[in-house]
Amino acid sequence: MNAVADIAGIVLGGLAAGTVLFIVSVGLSVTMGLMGFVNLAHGAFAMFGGYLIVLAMNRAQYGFAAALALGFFGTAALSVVLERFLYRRLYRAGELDQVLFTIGLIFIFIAGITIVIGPEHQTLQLPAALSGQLNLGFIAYRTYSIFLIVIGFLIALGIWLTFERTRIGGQIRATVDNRRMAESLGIDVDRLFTITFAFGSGMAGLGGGLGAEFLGLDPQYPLEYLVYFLIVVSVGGLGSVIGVYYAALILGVLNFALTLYLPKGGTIFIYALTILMLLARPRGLSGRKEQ
Amino acid sequence: MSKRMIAALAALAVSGGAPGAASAQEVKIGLILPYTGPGAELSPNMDRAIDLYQKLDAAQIKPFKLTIIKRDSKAPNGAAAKVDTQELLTQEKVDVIAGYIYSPDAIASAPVITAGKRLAVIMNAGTAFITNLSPYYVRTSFTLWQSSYVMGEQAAKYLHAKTAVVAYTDYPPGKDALDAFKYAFEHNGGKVIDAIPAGGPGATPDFTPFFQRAKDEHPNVLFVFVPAGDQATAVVKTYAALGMKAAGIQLTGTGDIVPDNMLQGMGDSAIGLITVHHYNADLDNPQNKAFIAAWKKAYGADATPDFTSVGAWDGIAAIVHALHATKGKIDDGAAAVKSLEGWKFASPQGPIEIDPQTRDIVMNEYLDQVYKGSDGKLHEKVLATFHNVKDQCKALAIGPCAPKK
Amino acid sequence: MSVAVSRAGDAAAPIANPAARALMRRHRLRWWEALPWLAGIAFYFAFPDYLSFGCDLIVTILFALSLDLALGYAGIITLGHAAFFGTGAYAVGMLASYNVWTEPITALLLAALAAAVIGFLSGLVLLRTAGLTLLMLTLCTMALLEQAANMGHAYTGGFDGLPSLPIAPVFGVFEFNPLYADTQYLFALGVLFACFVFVRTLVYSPFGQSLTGIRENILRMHAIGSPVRRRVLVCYTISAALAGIAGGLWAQTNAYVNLSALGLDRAATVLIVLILGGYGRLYGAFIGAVIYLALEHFLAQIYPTAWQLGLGLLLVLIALFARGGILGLGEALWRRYGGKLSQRRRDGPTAP
Amino acid sequence: MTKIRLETQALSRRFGALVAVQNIDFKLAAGARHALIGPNGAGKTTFINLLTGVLPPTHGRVLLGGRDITAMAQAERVKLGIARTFQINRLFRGLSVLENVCIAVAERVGAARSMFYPAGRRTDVIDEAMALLQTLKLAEVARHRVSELPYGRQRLVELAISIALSPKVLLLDEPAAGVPSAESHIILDAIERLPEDIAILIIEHDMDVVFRFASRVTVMVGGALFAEGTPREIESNMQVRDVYLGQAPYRAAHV
Repeated sequence: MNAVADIAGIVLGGLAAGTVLFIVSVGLSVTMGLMGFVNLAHGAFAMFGGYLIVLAMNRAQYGFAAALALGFFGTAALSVVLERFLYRRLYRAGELDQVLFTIGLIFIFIAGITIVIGPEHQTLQLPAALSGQLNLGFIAYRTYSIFLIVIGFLIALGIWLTFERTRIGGQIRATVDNRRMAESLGIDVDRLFTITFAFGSGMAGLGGGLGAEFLGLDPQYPLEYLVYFLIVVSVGGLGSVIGVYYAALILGVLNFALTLYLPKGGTIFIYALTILMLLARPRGLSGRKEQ
Repeated sequence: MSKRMIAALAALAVSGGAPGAASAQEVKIGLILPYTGPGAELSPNMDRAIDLYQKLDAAQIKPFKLTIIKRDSKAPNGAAAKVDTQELLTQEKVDVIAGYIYSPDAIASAPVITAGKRLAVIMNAGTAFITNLSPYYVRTSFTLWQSSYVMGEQAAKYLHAKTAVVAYTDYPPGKDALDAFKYAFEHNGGKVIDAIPAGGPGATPDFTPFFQRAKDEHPNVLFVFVPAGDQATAVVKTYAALGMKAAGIQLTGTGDIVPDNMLQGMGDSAIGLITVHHYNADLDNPQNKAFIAAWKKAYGADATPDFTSVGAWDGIAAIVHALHATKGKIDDGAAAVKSLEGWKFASPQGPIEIDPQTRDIVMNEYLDQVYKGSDGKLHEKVLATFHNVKDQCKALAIGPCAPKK
Repeated sequence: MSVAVSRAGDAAAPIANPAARALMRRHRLRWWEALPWLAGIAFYFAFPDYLSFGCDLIVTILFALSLDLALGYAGIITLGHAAFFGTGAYAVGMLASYNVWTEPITALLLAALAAAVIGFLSGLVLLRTAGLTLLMLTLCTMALLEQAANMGHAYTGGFDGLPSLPIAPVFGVFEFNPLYADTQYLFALGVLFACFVFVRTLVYSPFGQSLTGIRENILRMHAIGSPVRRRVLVCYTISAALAGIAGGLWAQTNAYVNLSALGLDRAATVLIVLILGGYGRLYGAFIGAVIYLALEHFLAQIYPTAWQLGLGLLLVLIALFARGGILGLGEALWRRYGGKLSQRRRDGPTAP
Repeated sequence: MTKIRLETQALSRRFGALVAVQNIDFKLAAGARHALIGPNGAGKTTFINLLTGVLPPTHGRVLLGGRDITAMAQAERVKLGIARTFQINRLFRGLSVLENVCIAVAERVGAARSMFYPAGRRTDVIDEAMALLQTLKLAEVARHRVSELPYGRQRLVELAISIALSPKVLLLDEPAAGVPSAESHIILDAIERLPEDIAILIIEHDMDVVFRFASRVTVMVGGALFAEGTPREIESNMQVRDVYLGQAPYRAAHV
């Protein structure tokens, strides 16, 4: 096997794995950075979106794109309801109360999905155009991985432009930096949070569907992958979109390479890498201030 | 002191209820399955099999009446299963214990079963040495050594493979599968060139790096074991997406990578896979035909039983046999176990027998291939049948199955 | 020497002040503190069929108590406390499984020692951080240990664990009973009592007071010259040792040990138990463990497939309506309804 | 009388490109009542942080009673007698006033290490804390949670904690900041009644307070020492007026 193809395989595989984590986690980073809200139930939104997408395709014969849109907006809508009626009450509470609340929410989601849909695993049926392999010239690679990498890049770019170029993005950045200051400048932080929370949850829902090909989808989803989402957010830095993007991609590629060459190490690498990165940069790659 | 009193009370209660009651004698079966947690998706298929048996073979059960008391073994770590076992025995005073999907559940409960002196039928847990842990354990499911050993043998003999890469979930069944495959394959002239631990039994890992590594090593076959469930689909999809078939690598495994109830969801990627297992829903025997027909009638045309269902079906059949053999005194665990030693049964999976020495199941293994039928659905056809396969781990006294010094 | 005293010419009798009196009396035993132990003994006689569950309950209380020391008193938010529970469990389990050491009491001390070593070493590195970073570092450290235990399956039994551990009789006399778990229960209750007395003493000591100070305002503790880092490390090590005892006790009462001793499930559950009961309150561990485990256990018997819904609702409701967990809710209610009267009586007319 | 308690030599601190404190030579005499003034961002708080060991200096030395303490940790400096208050309250908000002070006293007398007997038995600690509260007229709220007190009283607790350390050098960072003027006098009264042998350095914006309290004033601007003298000298110094006293609107908003 030639070296170029080897390296390309590693990079593409790692980027695809990292992209999935990025799409699901980016919302968590922003909401935690913005309000300091420890939303462990973020994965539950991803699961909810994933179920919407997969069920829409399998049972209601939606197309892939339409199902993705449904997943995004459906999850965002649900999150707005929960945010207005429940999350809102806990903004000023301690982080441990938030932990209790969001873990309880995870249980409710797990039980709800198990009761309504059933405990079994759901399978995503990719459209024919996205399955199989794509020839890139120097290497033929899994089409869906390349599709994911491109989508992830577009999303990261889109969010970054929103943050840097728009009014609302500026407000978000100001609030992440210093909430009290932002409030005194007349920014409606509550409204801002509802919007970002909805958007972040919608992204999670989208990620739940897009990532189902790799992560699978069953009622245990919010607990199974919680650690990975938290790792990406903490290594990336709270409230930093670009940080989370880099963290997801770096961890994805490094973990992929190490697993490929040293499979006996199992999951050790991801944890060891996280510990090393956090000891070196306790506030994350491009972390703004904590809390 | 209080211990003795309780034991006496328990004995009184049991003996008082047992013999020659005029109406149907009630037999309490404590059923321990994970109804929540990672194993939750496996339980319904076993529950359904147990319900179906009682409906279909009601005549067999008479004059007894089975009362099933269900308990949730929760996360697959043995903790809840052990407490469940203890309370079913002491509080509910059940006559028989059944269930156990995950091996740690059966392992943790072993001392309780031994002390409780009741028959316990393992309906799924597959770690080979479990039956050594308590003289009251009887297993109607399988061990990984049974299927993987045959697969290793046939990879060399039937597929004429010279080299193999093994990818396995990094927990005891996975290691059993690896050991069995490797032992049989290498004793038949093959060579396992790499063994890749591919993640744990919980979260589905990204199989791409593992399969990428396997692909780069160009083996004749890739042998995979993952727990039946969410991971199976990811295995088959990743195999297809990486173009490994085109690269001349045959995917093989135990039947766990093509569970019957998930087969249709895998799509065309699954076509051509070769596996060894003791059951598939397409098996051509009268018991299975009746079983499938009844299943689809009861649970819908799209519903399919799988090997876990058959393990539960056979387990209940074993309990009913022990009931008759002991004339209702199934709560005498030693007698119940004795009555099952050498027991033969025509199961939907073909003829089975309980090995009198090990109390483990002896059964047929089938070399299967997935194909697309004329109905547009995926099916499995049997390429070869291997009769009366014993658990090779105990037969060869290897590793953890070797008698402890 | 003391500025204040030298100037306090008019300090007639500071002891007479109710605040001082309250502080001096705070560590004294109150009548209701006997209740948990009476309940524990009553449980033994009333529910002989549930003693296995009772053992799990006691182990969880002890584990939550150890976490309370770190989280509730020193303010160390960790999601990796099962690392120490698991260390203790594996210490006891491996010693017993290979027939090296089966005497239960000394084995627990060894478990405490092993866990303390891991706690001290990891604390030395990790406790410099705070917040989400600390949370993730403790979690990842635990995951590393878990993976190490999995990779060393030849010795640890991996996922399946080490089965049927031989445990010697307590005091050489009382055999563990695998079916009714009565000996185990009393043994566990005794261990819990000893550990509780230790923790209670610690919490009301000047050391415990300074830990509270660290939780309340770490910068201020630095500014009054407290060796904060050392104190937190000492506390973390003690907490780890107690968690190790809880883990060892778990291995002994269950006669097996497996990977679940080290997992995120266990670490998260104990955190929830403690928050639910009320952290930093000593008895929060008791209340939380009893409510959580009893609900989980009995709800699961009635609704094997749907009990998580009930548990989830409870957690959400407590989080929404009871700051400081169930004990916090109790305190708030007491202050509102029951407490006014008795407080007025104690304080006399000076209280505004 | 002219004995020097605290001294800095060429003390500097940078944050990246920003020089927050620049080459400061400063002396605080025993029993001094010294005010440190300067516009916002002049580096006053950073200077205090360097004196107490919160931050290490990038250059220069700190001497306490002639002894070089530059390399010492904050805790060791406290043991040698440097105490401070913060510009923003740093209190144990969930604890009672008495406990707040007790924790400080226990730390000073070395009781805080003890694990195996109840804090309530250290009546010496409680007595001392209680006596201190009486001198500061906080005894009647000793039982109250700090978070329940009005802000002015909270500032007083902040002061009480630092006094409980029986310091030789006391650094007060805007002790009356944020306190309504109706209440600020209780704090100033308390400061005035402190033992005479303590050397006090007070950061203050309110010139009335400075005049009432300080016998010497140092002006800091842009991280460097700008002027030093008696309050009267400083007041009549035209340059000081330009750079600092000219910022009247800021003062008004702040005080």
